[in-house]
Amino acid sequence: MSQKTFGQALNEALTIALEIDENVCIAGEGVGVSIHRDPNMPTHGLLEKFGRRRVKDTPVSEAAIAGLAVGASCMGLRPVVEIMFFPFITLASDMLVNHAGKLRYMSGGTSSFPLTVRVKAGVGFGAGCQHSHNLEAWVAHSPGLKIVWPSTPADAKGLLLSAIFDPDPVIVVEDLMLGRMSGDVPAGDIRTPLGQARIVSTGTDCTIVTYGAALYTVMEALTSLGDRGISCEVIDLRSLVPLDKEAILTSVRKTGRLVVVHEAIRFCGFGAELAAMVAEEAFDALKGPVKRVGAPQIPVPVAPTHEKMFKPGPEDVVTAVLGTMGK
Amino acid sequence: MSQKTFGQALNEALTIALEIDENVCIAGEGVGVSIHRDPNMPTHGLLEKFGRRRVKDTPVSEAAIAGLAVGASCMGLRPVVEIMFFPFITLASDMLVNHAGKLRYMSGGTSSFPLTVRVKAGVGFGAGCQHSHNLEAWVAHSPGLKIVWPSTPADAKGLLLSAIFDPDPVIVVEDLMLGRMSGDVPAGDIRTPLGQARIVSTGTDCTIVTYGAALYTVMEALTSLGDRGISCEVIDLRSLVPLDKEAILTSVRKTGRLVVVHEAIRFCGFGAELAAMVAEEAFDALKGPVKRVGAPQIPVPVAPTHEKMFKPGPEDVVTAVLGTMGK
Amino acid sequence: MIEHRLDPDLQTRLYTRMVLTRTFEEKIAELCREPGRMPGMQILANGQEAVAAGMVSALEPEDVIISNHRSHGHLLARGADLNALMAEIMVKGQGVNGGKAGTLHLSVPDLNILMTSTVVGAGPLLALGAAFAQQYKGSSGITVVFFGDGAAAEGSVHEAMNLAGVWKLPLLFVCENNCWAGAQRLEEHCATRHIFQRANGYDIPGRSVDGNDVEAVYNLGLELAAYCRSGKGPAFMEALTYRMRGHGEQDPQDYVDPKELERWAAKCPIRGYRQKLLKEGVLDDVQIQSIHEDAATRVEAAVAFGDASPYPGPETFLSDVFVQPPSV
Amino acid sequence: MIEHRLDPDLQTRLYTRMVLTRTFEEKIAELCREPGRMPGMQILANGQEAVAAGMVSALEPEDVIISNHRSHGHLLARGADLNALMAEIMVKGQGVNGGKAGTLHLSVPDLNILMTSTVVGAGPLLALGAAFAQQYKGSSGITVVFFGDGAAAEGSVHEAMNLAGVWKLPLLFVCENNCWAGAQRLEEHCATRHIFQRANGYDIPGRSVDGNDVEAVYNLGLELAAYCRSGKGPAFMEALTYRMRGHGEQDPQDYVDPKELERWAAKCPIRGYRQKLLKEGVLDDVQIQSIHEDAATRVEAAVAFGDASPYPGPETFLSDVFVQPPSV
Ligand SMILES: Cc1ncc(C[n+]2csc(CCOP(=O)(O)OP(=O)(O)O)c2C)c(N)n1
Ligand SMILES: Cc1ncc(C[n+]2csc(CCOP(=O)(O)OP(=O)(O)O)c2C)c(N)n1
Ligand SMILES: [Mg+2]
Ligand SMILES: [Mg+2]
Repeated sequence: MSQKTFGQALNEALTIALEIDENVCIAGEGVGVSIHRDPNMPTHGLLEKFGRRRVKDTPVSEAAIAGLAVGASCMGLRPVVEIMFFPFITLASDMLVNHAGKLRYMSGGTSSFPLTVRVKAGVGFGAGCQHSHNLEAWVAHSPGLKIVWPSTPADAKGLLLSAIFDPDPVIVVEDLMLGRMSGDVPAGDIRTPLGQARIVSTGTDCTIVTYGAALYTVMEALTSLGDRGISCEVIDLRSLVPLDKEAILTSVRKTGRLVVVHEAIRFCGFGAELAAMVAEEAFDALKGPVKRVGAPQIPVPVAPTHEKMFKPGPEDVVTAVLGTMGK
Repeated sequence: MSQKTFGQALNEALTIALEIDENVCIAGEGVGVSIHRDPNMPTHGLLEKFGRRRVKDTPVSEAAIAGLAVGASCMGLRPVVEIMFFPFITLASDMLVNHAGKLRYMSGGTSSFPLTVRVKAGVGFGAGCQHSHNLEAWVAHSPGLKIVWPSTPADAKGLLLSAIFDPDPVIVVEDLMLGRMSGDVPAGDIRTPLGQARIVSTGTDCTIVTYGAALYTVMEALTSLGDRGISCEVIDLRSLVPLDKEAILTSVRKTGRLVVVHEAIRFCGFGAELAAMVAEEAFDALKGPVKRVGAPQIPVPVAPTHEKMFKPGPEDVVTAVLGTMGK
Repeated sequence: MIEHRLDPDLQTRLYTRMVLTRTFEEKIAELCREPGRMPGMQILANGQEAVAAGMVSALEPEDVIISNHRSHGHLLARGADLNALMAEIMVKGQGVNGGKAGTLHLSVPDLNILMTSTVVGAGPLLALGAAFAQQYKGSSGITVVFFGDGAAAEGSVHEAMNLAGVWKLPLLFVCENNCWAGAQRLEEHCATRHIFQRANGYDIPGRSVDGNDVEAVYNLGLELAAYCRSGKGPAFMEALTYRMRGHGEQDPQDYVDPKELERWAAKCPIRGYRQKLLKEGVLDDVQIQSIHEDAATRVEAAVAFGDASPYPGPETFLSDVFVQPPSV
Repeated sequence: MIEHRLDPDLQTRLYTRMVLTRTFEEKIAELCREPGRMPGMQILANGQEAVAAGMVSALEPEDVIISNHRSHGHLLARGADLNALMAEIMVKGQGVNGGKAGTLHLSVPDLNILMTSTVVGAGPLLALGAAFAQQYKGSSGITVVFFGDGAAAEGSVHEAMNLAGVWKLPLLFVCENNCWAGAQRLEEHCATRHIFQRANGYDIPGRSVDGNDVEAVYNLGLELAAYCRSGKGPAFMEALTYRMRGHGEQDPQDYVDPKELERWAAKCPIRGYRQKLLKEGVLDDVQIQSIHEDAATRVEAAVAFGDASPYPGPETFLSDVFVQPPSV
């Protein structure tokens, strides 16, 4: 166990995967030679260590990068490709949604696609809406694709390793706003199972479900909620598909309340699924309205003032929790 | 007022738009010369009537078709372009999501994009998941885009005309399974306002919100529900963005129950937003769980047997309504 | 191009494959005319048999094929099981993909017919990955991808050519230029008359061939496959041919000049080759007749097999989405 | 190419525009070194000033420009207001787009700088629509789109060339080949050394030019713009130049051979042109100095203007998504 940043943890996962399985290869724009010589880059040093055969810099061709992964995985490789920023996933979406996610079903189960797509997400680095647009809800609505979103360096490593060795296509979201955060990371080939949420803190009055950087916004809110004598159970999903429904339902059946928090746009966001699922399957347990905290239905703005308004803050979480209590 | 099919109604809308505004032009694969010489095709006869300058057959290039619309609309035209089937919208999604939907915001309001995208949706014509994949939830989660989904020939005409003359980008979904259905269509330049739902039938026990072909599945279920003495209020959304929240909330406040029905995959589908919204904003009025009827999280299958299982049927609606009543 | 005389056995095989494809597809066309008989959209390649038979016959077993919506000929030339193929086209449970692919998405991984996509232009991207895997593994196989003149307008084809060109992948692009993309003729959707020349812009040798001459396709296919196999990188073949039956079986082709159809009917790849083989004495009338009869018998049997197979049942409805379905 | 002697006023203008761009961008680079001073990613075009100044100066006011992430030179050559431009780059409320574009998405529709996208390769598709609108309206304007050598790998560029080629749109593609796409050198991301030759595959004349020679760019720009304007269809210019400061201001360029940088520094488009103009007697040292001083003064004023402008306030946060916001 040692302290690592998010980037270092991801780097460790990639290194281990490349070491233990000859079928693992890495491709993407700048995954080998990068404009950032930064040990916090998940792909830092991989080219030097594993060479040009296994670490492939690509042209600026997102559709080709995704196609490469689909075709190569169907031939038995375990490609790990990078789509630089979440909004660029649009350019790869035919390959991912109509091919990676569907071809196995249509093959009648004879083909499989053990590929991993790493993609950077997050709001708050001032590049605006063509670089920032959290689209996890799109992926989750696409059958045949799995998606995980780690919020700690340990899970970053564990989920990425699980994704790479999963027999199905998995999208691994890397939250840019967590890149330099550090935490304890166990050594070796550790795997965080897909589909298992993590209870970050236990509580009795309200369940808060979140993932990614939003977890830390929630944690900030806990103090102020605690001051008011409100005890919250915080669930970090880690994996959106497959979804750990049981963890959520069990908690809500206990607390009777649910707040969902993410940085994506609220309207039709992933939180809508969580809220709807609970309103359907744990209705009887609910003591108050289900509240969703997320961004307004506008593009991610560029100005620091606007970015701050766009991103849910701890006060929004507090308001939502109070809202579930009719306060 | 005369009886028209869906296709004829859409054709009438396109004809009127081309007649009254020189800035309206049509583009897409086969919108001029088509492999179907069928008066039920929305674009039937337009090339003959308006000529090659205004009715443009394009190469098989979805990104270019969408880019054409974005660029031309920014120059003051009102392009109406067609993306043949919903799954192909992936190929146009960078242009639609990252450009049509965002460039106005980033211009600080100096640019606008009065474009319309027509896209065919629907499940049940046996072509499988690369031709059938209802992605309205994707569009709804993309800021700056509006989306409508008519369920009657009159609304098909009225919504398409409103979309074409709306100053913003609008996606108009044409439900393939309704193509040959006919109904009364008023003559002339009629406009169905965006953002106004239609109460199809009033009732007291449960609100059913739906859109597109699913409306008819709901209507089929009404008889059987009526036989059981259950009175349902059916709302046809017509417009998903902007959403007529008030119509839904008012109805649920009256009936105390909500069932959402669509043909898209349930998980992270548009119905999740509706259910979540009601669980948040009309919680106190709810007498039972909110139920969602939709497809399972798998690709649209090809076999007739499987297609039938995939598509929600009247019995699913009945079960859901009973479910809201704890039955 | 190598213009050597082909072995008579091979010539017979080429002819037989074309006849089988034609017979198979004419049967499908016939079934389509029975209302409600064939589900989905049926898209046939009548007139293009020489491209499929010629190109696929030039491949080695380890070579991978990626196909598109007009795939029957590619599959049949590769030796796919007729019964299971017809059953799949009828979307039956005993089809090659258990009734989950239908006519548009047929794949037979055992024969290295790896994937078929009906998203126009997707094939070349899928092929990129397959060819990359071959290169990565040091396999002697190459990947061949079939796509249309219409597909050549998709950005995907360009991305595939560029990346294959940079990485020198063993990828053979085969563009079946059948003069039409849906109801749009070549001049309306393509800014060049010579699609193969675009390959030069990616440091890829581009060649064109008479796609109705099965031996010409075979010879060029052999040559270009050898080029790819030798590690020199990708190659590009444009096969000039014609789509005789319209885009799909619902297409009345009323936008096509009947004279154009007549002109191409006169260039029928099967009749032309038959005359050549008769003239060269490779086959005689009796042998020809038996090839046609054989094909008819096998196709009839396949239809009977398909008819006898039930539609897939509820047990496979939810399966095969994931290898490892969510445990939670 | 027309090789006539340019008018001295024009020569002065070309020089002045390059100097203004260089001064403006060096100031931004300087501000970037003050921690926390410049929000977002700053991407500069030092070394590429001749392409922007030469090409944009060859345009008419009705011509439309579509730009990319390396846009400052295009905007300045077009005469965008320095103060409002700098304020926008600082993401301030008095910026050209009210602080909602930032440095990466600048647009000034009043000057027909219609749109700027930072999605690599998007520009050519947007340009397709603009050029179509010009053709549709019978305007005499043309559309010019700037994109990089890296962008040339995106499928979008191919789709744009094909459609522009089929419809003969008045669209001038300008590929600024600055030898790099991020940290990937041309050979690593592009399967050809001569991107302009791809244009032939779309029936589009493709030409290459020394992108560090402002007069050469101007002359070829004029010639190709005239071609597009005449209704003959699209044209393609590849301008060979070099990105002197790395991909963005956070890029230490440690992957670049310092000798390569030196070689290109010696080809500085501004110094080279200054020597020419001095030699030709178009400008003397005093005039040169005053041009540089003027630029410095204007840039300082712009920074002061930007500094004085507040960040956009809450009132514009939700606005401008729709022209007609939902009434419900
Ligand atoms: C991305 C996409 N766009 C549109 C279609 C609809 N479509 C199916 S086949 C076809 C024409 C393709 O023409 P071509 O590539 O020449 O192949 P051909 O049908 O002539 O064999 C079109 C437009 C599709 N399947 N996929
Ligand atoms: C679709 C997309 N992919 C990746 C990026 C990240 N990116 C920004 S600029 C750039 C390199 C572009 O190279 P080139 O087109 O040559 O332009 P240059 O930066 O050299 O001016 C990349 C990869 C992006 N902005 N958009
Ligand atoms: Mg074709
Ligand atoms: Mg470059």
